[in-house]
Amino acid sequence: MSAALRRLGRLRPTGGAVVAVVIFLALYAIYAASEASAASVFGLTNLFNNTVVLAIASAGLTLVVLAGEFDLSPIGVIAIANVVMATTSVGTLGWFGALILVLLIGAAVGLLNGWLVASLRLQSLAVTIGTMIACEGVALLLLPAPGGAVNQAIVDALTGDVLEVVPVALAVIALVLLVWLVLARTRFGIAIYAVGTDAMAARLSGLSAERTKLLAFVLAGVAYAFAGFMLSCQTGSGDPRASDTLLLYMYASVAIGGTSLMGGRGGVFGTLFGAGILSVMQKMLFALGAASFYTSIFSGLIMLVAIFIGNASELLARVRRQRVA
Amino acid sequence: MNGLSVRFKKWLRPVLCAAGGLAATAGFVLPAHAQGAHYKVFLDLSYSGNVWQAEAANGIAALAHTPPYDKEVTFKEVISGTDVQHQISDLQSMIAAGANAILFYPVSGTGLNRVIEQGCKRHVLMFAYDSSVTAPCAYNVASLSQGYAPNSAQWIINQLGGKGTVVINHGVAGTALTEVMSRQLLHVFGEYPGIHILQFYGSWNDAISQEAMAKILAADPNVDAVWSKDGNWGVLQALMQHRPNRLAVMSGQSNNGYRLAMGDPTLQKKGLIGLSAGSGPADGPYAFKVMMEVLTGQLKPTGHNISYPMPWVPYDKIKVCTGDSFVNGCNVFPASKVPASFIDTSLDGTYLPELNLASVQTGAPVPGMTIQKLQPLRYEGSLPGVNCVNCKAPAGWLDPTFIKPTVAPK
Amino acid sequence: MAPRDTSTLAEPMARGRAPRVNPELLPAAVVLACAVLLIVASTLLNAGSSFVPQLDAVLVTSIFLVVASFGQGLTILLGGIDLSIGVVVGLAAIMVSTLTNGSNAAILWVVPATLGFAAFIGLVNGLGVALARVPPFIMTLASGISFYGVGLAFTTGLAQRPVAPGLVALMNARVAGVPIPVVILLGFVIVATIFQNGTSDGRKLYALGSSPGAARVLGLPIAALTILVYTLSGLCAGISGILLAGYSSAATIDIGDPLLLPTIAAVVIGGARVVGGRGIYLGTFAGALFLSALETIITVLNLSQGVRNIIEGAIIVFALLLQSERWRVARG
Amino acid sequence: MSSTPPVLEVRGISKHYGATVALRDVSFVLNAGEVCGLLGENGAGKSTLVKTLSGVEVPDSGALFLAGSEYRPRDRNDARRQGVATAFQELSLVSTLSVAVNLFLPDPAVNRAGLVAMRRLEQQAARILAAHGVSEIDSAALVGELTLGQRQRLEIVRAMFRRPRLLLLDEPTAALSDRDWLFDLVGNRLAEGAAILYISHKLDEIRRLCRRSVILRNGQKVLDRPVAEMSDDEIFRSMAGRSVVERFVAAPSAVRTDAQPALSASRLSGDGVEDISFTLMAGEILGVAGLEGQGQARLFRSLVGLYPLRSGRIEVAGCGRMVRSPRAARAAGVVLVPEERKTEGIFKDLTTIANVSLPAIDHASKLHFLNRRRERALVGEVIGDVDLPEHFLPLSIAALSGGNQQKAVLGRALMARARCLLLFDPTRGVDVGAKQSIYRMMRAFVGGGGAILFYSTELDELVHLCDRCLVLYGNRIVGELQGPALSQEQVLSLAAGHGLERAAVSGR
Repeated sequence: MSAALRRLGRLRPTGGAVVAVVIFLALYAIYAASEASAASVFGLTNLFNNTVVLAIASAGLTLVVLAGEFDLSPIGVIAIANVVMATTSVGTLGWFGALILVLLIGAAVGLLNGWLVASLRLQSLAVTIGTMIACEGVALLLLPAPGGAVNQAIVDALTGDVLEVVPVALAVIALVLLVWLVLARTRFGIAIYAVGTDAMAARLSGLSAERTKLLAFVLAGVAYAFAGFMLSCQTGSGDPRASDTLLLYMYASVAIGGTSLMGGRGGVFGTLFGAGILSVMQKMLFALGAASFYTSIFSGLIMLVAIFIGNASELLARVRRQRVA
Repeated sequence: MNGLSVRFKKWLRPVLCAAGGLAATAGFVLPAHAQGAHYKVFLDLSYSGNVWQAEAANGIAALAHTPPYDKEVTFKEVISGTDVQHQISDLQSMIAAGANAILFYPVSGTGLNRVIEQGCKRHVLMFAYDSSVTAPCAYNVASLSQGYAPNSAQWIINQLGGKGTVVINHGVAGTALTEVMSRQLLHVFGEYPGIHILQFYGSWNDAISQEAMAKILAADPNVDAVWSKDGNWGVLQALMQHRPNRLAVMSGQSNNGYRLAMGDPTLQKKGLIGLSAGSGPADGPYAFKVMMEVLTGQLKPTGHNISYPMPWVPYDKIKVCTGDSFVNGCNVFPASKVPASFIDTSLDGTYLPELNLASVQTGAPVPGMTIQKLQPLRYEGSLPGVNCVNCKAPAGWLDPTFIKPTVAPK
Repeated sequence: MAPRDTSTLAEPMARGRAPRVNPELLPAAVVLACAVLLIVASTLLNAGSSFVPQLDAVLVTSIFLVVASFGQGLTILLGGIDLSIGVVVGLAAIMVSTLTNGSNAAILWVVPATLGFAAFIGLVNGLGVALARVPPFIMTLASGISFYGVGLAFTTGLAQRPVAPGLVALMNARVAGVPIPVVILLGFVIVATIFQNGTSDGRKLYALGSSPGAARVLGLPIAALTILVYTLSGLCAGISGILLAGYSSAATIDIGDPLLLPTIAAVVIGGARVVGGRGIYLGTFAGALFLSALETIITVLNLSQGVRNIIEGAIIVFALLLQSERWRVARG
Repeated sequence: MSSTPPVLEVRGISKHYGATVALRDVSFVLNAGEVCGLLGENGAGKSTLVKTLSGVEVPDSGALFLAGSEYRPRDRNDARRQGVATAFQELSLVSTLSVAVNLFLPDPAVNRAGLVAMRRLEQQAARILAAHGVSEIDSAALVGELTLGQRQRLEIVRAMFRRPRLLLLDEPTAALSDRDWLFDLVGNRLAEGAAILYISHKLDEIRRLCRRSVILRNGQKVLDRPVAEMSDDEIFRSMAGRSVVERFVAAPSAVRTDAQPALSASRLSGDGVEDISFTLMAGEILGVAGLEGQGQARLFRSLVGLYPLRSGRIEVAGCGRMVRSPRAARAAGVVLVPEERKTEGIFKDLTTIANVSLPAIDHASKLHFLNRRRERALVGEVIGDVDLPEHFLPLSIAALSGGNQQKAVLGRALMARARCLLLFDPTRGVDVGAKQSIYRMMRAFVGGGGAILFYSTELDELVHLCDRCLVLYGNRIVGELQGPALSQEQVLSLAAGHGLERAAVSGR
């Protein structure tokens, strides 16, 4: 028992992560029970297509949050990535070239954020408001109105399914999870937790808070850009405003996933399910025929429920550990 | 009489269809579709909580519960908010739920194309209203190509005599509508070197427009004219507050308060020369009606971009109504009847006789009213990136169509 | 921020000079100066304009932000945050317009009712944060999203009603040439400042924000203070919403959304620290004015929205840079 | 000796922070196999020197030499690579990471894939801990779950196991009560030829371990001599710049047996508190002794309702009902001066005066409006009793030394009109001068009829200050010593868990 707890302890799931999985499964069960097509490949493909953008973006955000900072710029990055895809992926650059380009842009914005926050020690919660606004401006300059077109090849490839069984979006999410599981085991992964928990202690232990946070922001930026790439595949076109309302839901995913917004505790695993919860809930409520305003009422309540149970299970776990120790 | 004719029509429909050709409406489909058939119809709103959307939604709901539609459809309204992903998800849910037709206000002109195609593949009628989508298989109901922007711009120029400072209240940056209109406006005004332009983005929102306008008036006191779409009510407020005795030439939406002000001689003396035009909430109900006719096989449109005639009421055409609907040319209600922010273009005597004041305010059908015969359709010209892709805009789409310059550019 | 054992360097410095004025007044002053500079700049940019009307416009249009960000500032002082402000503003505006429905008589009960409701949302946040121990970021985000849904349920299919003319007049009239909103604004700033820096409760808030652990050991009424702060934040958002409804005489449910992020920006630009314990309301006020002035100058610039955004974002970052420099010096 | 260069040579280094001089032209050498003590009051620059040597801070001027070659560490890791390891005073452990990971930070071993193999790491860690005589710490546990003492052990082991040439120990016994463990380890390192710089306030430790000692004052080296040649008085004079011998004036006991007990606890039980009963009379200083982690922390916290108990009664003079919260405790006149000064003692962003006046802030204001003159007056009444210099009042308390911060915290306790103080190791990390003030304040407090429950890691304090002393072991009271029985040896043997039977004898 205690050994099992330890193994978990190494993966550092907060109680919340487990809770998120449970809630997700529960909601999906209700959804599937009331909507026949839920379990069909069509239904699943739609579900995960709706989830994938939020999931990837939130995964990136999780890195920054774990490192003890905030980032409000993702929607700006996503917007840029989307319009760049819509304007370049068909042209000479080709979809792959365009993908590389947007990832680089994401990294660049992340680097800027990281520099402002980690090196100049500006308060991330405020400074990333600035970068977000600026990024949206850039997106508007690149594509003043919705339009452009995304390379049909990837649009079809990335929104369909593999051999009529696995939605590509699901595969992509799984890939993100895999990347995280590797990352979490690297020195950088450990450093993120250390810095996010106690920057001073981390520094005295020889970790560089600056480098760690910088890298966290850069990786996050790349993730946002990749989310923008997936969004472009969803919509098959560019729209400088497509990501406007995503931000709050990204934080909701992170929180529901059991990552502490104080930093140092949580992980991407939970976040992915947090994102899943938000989109499956929308489907479920629709299937139940609930009036649409319930969607937002419920998103709020589910967040609280998740946090509640998360805290409770955290408490239990800690008590049990103390008994063990 | 009307009611009877409809009831008549309902009985005779199969016969007519069988007989063929006699139907007043263009084309028809197999009787199987018609008699006793029942349809699942969804309305997907994006923005919500503002007058424009509320009145459009109410009008649509009222129609949906007006005989014979009340028997023919199960109608469900969904609010998707302003998030593309969210609307995509809802549309998919509707398709999965076996919708026969979906009427939606698109958040994005292009972002929904893939889900729209999904719908079309599953033989779902996809209708967008007011704002258009570029998916070829979707139907758009709008009045964009009737050139509100260039004509109103020319109208303003005429009023100003070709020179003066004009404030342009653009809508939401990054939307096709705003982009098209901006290009048209700058083109038309650009012809006149005497016109000095200030511009801001009021986001089709009265509060934001009012704040911005207040700031502009503070910064540049000699504004002679303001062009806006939605949000012009806020603009008028700002004008009345900062320059109560020197109003301006205005072109904008059709809030009841605005139309009343336009008609008010004292304000006219103070310089308020107003034009109330542009697409109104009525294009929602109109789109619904067209969609229903297509769904029930009454109608077979020859094109996908259907035109809703653009309202156009200059200050000298203001006429106050006595009743609850726009009949014999009246086009504004007395202040006692509706709030100033009520949008008059949510009613339309000619194209939507089924609706009255109560129905667009509460969503309840007009008692005893039945669906009237649809006016023959007109079609929009194509605007690349707005209602079609790889298409060409008609020559001179930047120019005014029916307002002729009264002053020569100098 | 810089990891450093203060005790080693403190004593020598400690001897001698003791700051007479609150050191946090400095950033407030700096930001305020920047705001004024912006207004002057836009005056110079526009031939026909003069300073006073510009100042008027900035002050009047900044009042919503100034009021709302007081609440935000308090929550941030406790190391928390209030993300429900935008929604509360919208709900209050809708509520006040729907319930008054154009009648001045109704104001007497509608305004208190609206404020009560706004405060209630704040109270819910406070209870969640203080008693249920939900992190503020999440609690307020969740309650914001939920109550937005409630607002939708409340407004869907409801044709808009006019705001009571009394409120409209209040926001548009002038006394002795001064716009009434400006009078309200100044009054609010004075009251708020006194509360935050001149009362025992304000002092306790600083203590709690500075060191929750010590506050706990000392037995400060932590729960009560926290609840108080979030309730006040809701209340301020409510006031802001009512003023906004009065100003634009037409309310929509999303009318407050554009206010949320600026409240945070205003507080931080004003020199507050996101983890709590630092910052004065005059700073927040200066930050709010700064943002409003920035909006003004950008509005009157003849630029595409894209360029406007880039400039605005850059200037916000720049303002924060000023702050951080100040910190380096101030913190030795 | 002279042939081989010294392990460390510090040559005239200085360090400024803004206007503040932390180190001024400090020079000394440290040879292989030598422990050198580093003494100085808080604020003398010890920690800055340590940070400079550990590569955390860069000196403004001067040079460092390691075994003859110039030593200019870029950062902590560079320092570590060159064989310099440090156990910091403010422990540098990350609470959300496991013991194993912490032990190997910043560069835990990775496999070929560049991944950290937790299992292997934990086994290694367990081996290393065992090798350093630490058996009770589970290498897989999160550091956040360890007691302060365990963390300090971990910090020390972490510094030692890499076999550094130069070992810096900054207040290593601050939270440690069985110091022999440390002394043995130090011995081993010396045997291996390491050089050790040992920073401490505790003179007996210095005398026991160090042949030589360097003394800093206001950032300058004032003394560098063999310890044996110096008298305590000499050392303290050079530390404080004035003569303060750590002398415990044997004041007559102020215990008032007539009055009802100020605080009485009966059969307190809870998680980590086993059936504890005692009575604290007015005018009494009741000591509490125990190795770390014997339940003293929880006992103290539970007395003010900060730690939930399962059963038992706590009765406070003049207050009928049970104390369930710090608030209620304060109302009843019971105030805790907690262990963690930085996080639970001071309000770091407030001025010193605000820190002190806080409990009485409502008295200092009319209708909630602050009256700063009145506040000033109220504070003026107490700062005298704790020797807190007046000119510190307007400064941010963060700018004060540990000693003065502690004085402010005690002043606040007086401000709260406490009748009964619970002092948890109040002299930790406090310089000699401040200690004296604290002792005086305690005496005065009980003299005035107050009562004090007093836990300390320094036995001589307990022995000399207390009227009685409870000894904790395994979360329960194993003995109560007073009068002649109250000696360091007795306390130690009981605290170590030997002679539980003797407890009864010396009990009453």
